[in-house]
Amino acid sequence: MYTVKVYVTLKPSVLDPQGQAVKDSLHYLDYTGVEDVRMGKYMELQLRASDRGEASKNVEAMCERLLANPVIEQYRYEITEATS
Amino acid sequence: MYTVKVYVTLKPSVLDPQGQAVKDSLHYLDYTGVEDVRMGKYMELQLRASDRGEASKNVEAMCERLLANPVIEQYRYEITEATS
Amino acid sequence: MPQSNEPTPEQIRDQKLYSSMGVSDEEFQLIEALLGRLPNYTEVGLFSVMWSEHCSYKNSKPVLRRFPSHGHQVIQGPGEGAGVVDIGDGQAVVFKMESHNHPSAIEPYQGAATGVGGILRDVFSMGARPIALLNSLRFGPLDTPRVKYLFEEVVAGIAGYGNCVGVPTVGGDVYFDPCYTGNPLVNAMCVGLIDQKDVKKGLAAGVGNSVIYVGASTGRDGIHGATFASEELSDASEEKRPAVQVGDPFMEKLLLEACLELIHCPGLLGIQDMGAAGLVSSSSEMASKAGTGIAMDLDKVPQRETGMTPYEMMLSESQERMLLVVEKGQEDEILTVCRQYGLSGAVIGEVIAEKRLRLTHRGQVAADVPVDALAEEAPVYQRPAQRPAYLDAPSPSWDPAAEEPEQALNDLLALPTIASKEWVYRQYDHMVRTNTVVAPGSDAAVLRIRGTGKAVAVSSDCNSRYVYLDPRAGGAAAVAEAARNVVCSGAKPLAVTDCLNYGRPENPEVFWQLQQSAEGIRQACLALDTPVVSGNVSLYNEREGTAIYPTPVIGLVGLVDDLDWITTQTLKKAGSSLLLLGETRNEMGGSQLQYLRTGANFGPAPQIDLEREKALQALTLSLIHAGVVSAAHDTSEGGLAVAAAEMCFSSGLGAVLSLDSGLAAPIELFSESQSRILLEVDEESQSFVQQQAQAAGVPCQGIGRVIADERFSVSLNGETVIACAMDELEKLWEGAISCAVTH
Amino acid sequence: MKLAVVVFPGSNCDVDMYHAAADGIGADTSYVSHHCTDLSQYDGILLPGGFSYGDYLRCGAIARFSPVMDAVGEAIERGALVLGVCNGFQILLEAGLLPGAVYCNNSLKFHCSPVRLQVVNADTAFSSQYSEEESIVVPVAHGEGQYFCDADILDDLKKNNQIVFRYQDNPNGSLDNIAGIINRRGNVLGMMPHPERAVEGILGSTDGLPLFQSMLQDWRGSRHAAVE
Ligand SMILES: Nc1ncnc2c1ncn2[C@@H]1O[C@H](COP(=O)(O)OP(=O)(O)O)[C@@H](O)[C@H]1O
Ligand SMILES: [Mg+2]
Repeated sequence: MYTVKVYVTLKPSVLDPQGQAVKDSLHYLDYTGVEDVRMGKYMELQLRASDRGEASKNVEAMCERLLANPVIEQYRYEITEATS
Repeated sequence: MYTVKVYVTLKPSVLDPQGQAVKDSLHYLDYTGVEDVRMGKYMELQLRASDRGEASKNVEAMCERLLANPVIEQYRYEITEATS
Repeated sequence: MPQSNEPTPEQIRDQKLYSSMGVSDEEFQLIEALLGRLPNYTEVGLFSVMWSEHCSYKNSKPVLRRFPSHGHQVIQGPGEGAGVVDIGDGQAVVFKMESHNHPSAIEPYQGAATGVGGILRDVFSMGARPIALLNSLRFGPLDTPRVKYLFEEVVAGIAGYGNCVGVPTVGGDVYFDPCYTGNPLVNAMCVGLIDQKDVKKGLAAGVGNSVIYVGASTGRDGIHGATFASEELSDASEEKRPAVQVGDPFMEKLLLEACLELIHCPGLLGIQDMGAAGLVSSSSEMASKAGTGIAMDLDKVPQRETGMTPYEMMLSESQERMLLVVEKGQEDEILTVCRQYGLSGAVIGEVIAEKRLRLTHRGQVAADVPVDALAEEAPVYQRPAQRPAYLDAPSPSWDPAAEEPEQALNDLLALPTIASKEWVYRQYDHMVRTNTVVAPGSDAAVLRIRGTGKAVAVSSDCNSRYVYLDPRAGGAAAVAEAARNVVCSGAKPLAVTDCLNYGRPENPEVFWQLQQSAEGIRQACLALDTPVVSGNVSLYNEREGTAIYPTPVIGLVGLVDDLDWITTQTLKKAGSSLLLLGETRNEMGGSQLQYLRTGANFGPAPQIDLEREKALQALTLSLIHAGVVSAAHDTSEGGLAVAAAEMCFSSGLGAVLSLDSGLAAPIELFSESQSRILLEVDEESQSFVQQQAQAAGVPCQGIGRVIADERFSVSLNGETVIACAMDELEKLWEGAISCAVTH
Repeated sequence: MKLAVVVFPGSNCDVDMYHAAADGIGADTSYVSHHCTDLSQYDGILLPGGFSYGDYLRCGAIARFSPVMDAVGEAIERGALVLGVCNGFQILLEAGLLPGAVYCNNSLKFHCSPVRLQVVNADTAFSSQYSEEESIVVPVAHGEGQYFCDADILDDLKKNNQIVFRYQDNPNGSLDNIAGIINRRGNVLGMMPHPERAVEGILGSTDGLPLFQSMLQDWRGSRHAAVE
């Protein structure tokens, strides 16, 4: 069993109204040291796979097909063997 | 300058309809090895702070006050010094 | 003058770099002639978007010119952001429809969302408060994951944007047909309300006045969106993906409220949204219309990204931006209003006497071109037209008379095109602002106008199977159906907006479809006194060389003068009579049953006699005004039986129909003959209605009555052909779409 | 009765709330900006629906830091009635003025339609004009209305009769079918359904009107008590 952490973020030039709103709000709360906020998605998967290679192949495919929208998003992931 | 990565996830006791829907879709796409999916938010902040201690104090406060809702969510974060 | 890494004017010419921007050799020569020199990279960019079909209508202009656009009710016809139509008492409605097909095919959520954003800005930039949104959608059959994904995301995108801005989405239409599998259609319509004295135009008047930019800052998103919308889709479209913009409905809401306050500032002289082709089109069109020029300093343009070139800034289609022209000295007042709404604004230029668009960047001239050349002098093409060969192809054989009526009714009700669209409109906030008197689900949506005793009714329609088989009849039918829907809700049709969705105009058969269907629309608009006051053209709707069916979507707005006249399609009372106005003929070509059973669309489309249509609508309206109609519903896809069943749904009632006809039962029940309306009237009023119909020359027959039992039965010439339980029919009809999308 | 409708950036049911209060019960109603810091002249505060700050991050999370929210807190302290509907409810939850949280509907879709509610507690300042167990029809319109709280809070809510409305046909997966709750003191009500959309027959239902009438009634009663 593998634990997979997937991070999906907007491509750099894509508008991020959420991040902007959060930044404005943090400034309003006096956290003026915040220079930028980008919002993304975080997913934690429990994945059965015969080995790390297979796990990684599958995760890659899932990201391409479903978890990230390649038009506006990019993704990265980490795989760790679950201690069970 | 520090790069802060904040992960906000639903508490384990809270039902995660989004994670469930993603899991169902993955199964439908034949990734049947996926046993569980939990969805969360991922935020990347660029933060000016005099040192890591101050950065961490600020991030903690921002999470408590704004970035996560303690009734349903939990958070964790990582701080790295930005190479600029 | 050129940016360091941009090609030189000579390179652009010699390597024909302009062609990748969609500019033809002849067009490039024309640009060179208009300028009297070679254009630089930025300038070619300006021309390429302004001369795209999306902005210049270079292929469709000759067709559009023929639409009737005048009338006693018309205050502003085509040419401004949206059409303006008089509704009395010094008020007017402002409306327009626009396509966002190509962006939605690439990124359905954001494509659809920004489509809604754009049409809203078209309306509130005129100074009108948006009161309703509609959406007209076309997808392939819901049997592949890709189509389901597109459908779900488009609906979510429309919901996400409209709900957040707080404008109710009250109507629309959805059709599923294989011709849209690779090229879905997403057309959005907005209706606004305004006091006539407040109508604002996009004019850059008065030399020396300031040009002010308001709203979101400019990024590299959507560069070349207008050109992109004027090309056909292919897998290479994927490479143009950065062209997709992301919308910020929250910003739009702020911009909307700010603009509606700004229009009352005397210093505001002109306002236009930055839609397709962004800053180029808004600035050059405002100047061209006013007979002036504009000089802008691009360093002052609020920018979201660093290192943007003039080319990128001018062509960016970042959303939620407006361009204002403000009287010199009044800038602070205007900027203060913007700030109150949390918006940033900047003075980026001024109106100049010379009719030129002059751009400077980092102290250098980045572009200097005549505004009229950009906005007015795009070449206009008279494309060859040719009657399509498919019209003469042999038809599959099919005997509709052999169909089993009860099974056919069950199957038709479960067809996604006919089935309830509640799965769609439940995701739309259709009640916000508490004016929606008739919510989605009836023939037209009705919105009361607060503070008056009046209401407006709106509908959007187009059956493209008819248009494919007979563009002229199909075009006319689209107008007639929209008007009929509005009439059934108790309103008098006022005027039309349209969105003309077709394939490549260079294909003579496609151009013929465009020409012929536009002629049908023209005739129907003339007959029904509903001028075309605004619209939009979307060409190049093709995938791998196959064009969509010609789809001229019609949006129609009508006026209800007395709230008591508002009528819905749902049956009201057991014991009342059901009457059919109009005549049923053997017209199965293009019908839903035909497609359901053969998988093909062939034969003659239903014909339409516009004089009969007009008489039918006038009669229906006068009967509603006389107070004798408790429910009215036009027959459309699926014919008489489907329409009658729809009247029963959610009424808690049933119906017993008994018909006499020389037609075979399946034809009588499922033919899609035009110009028919079903009425529910009190038994006592039946003879009055029949007299009125006779006087009006409209065929009228009693076809049954409403019963308290939730049953639906039909007999023809004394023989029972359908006997169903209402709840079973309703279950099929209600669940079909949600069943199809959930795997 | 003087009522304030608070307008946050992105509020969009403010007009509806205004008309329900001004036309529905004839209250002296004003719009108040989120910048406002003094609400002392109002007998009741109405927090309308919409998408304050775009509902970015979480619904109501940013709005709750608006300057006006301190004044709302003060109004609650002095016993004024506060009604939060939809986004207004979300803001009250985020501000901790009511217990629990709402998040995405279990359908993951925005849901707009009339729903049937049961009046669970007809003995509050917001529900006295209903009868106990009465079934009413009021529209919902939200994408994130699934109510959640932990077991202790739920016990408390039940024990103290703080659940005022329940869904009869739960549209969003809310815990225990909770549609609206009130604070312990009884002067703050939050609910996802929109009573302000159900105050005119022409719009399909008048079942929301008694809620506003209850507020009026309560105000009359308290004024009467004050005079005595
Ligand atoms: N995309 C949509 N958005 C909102 N409402 C829709 C949409 N599609 C259909 N509807 C509504 O569903 C009802 C039935 O639509 P339709 O079958 O097109 O009716 P008709 O055949 O009478 O024109 C109408 O009230 C219509 O406004
Ligand atoms: Mg109809």
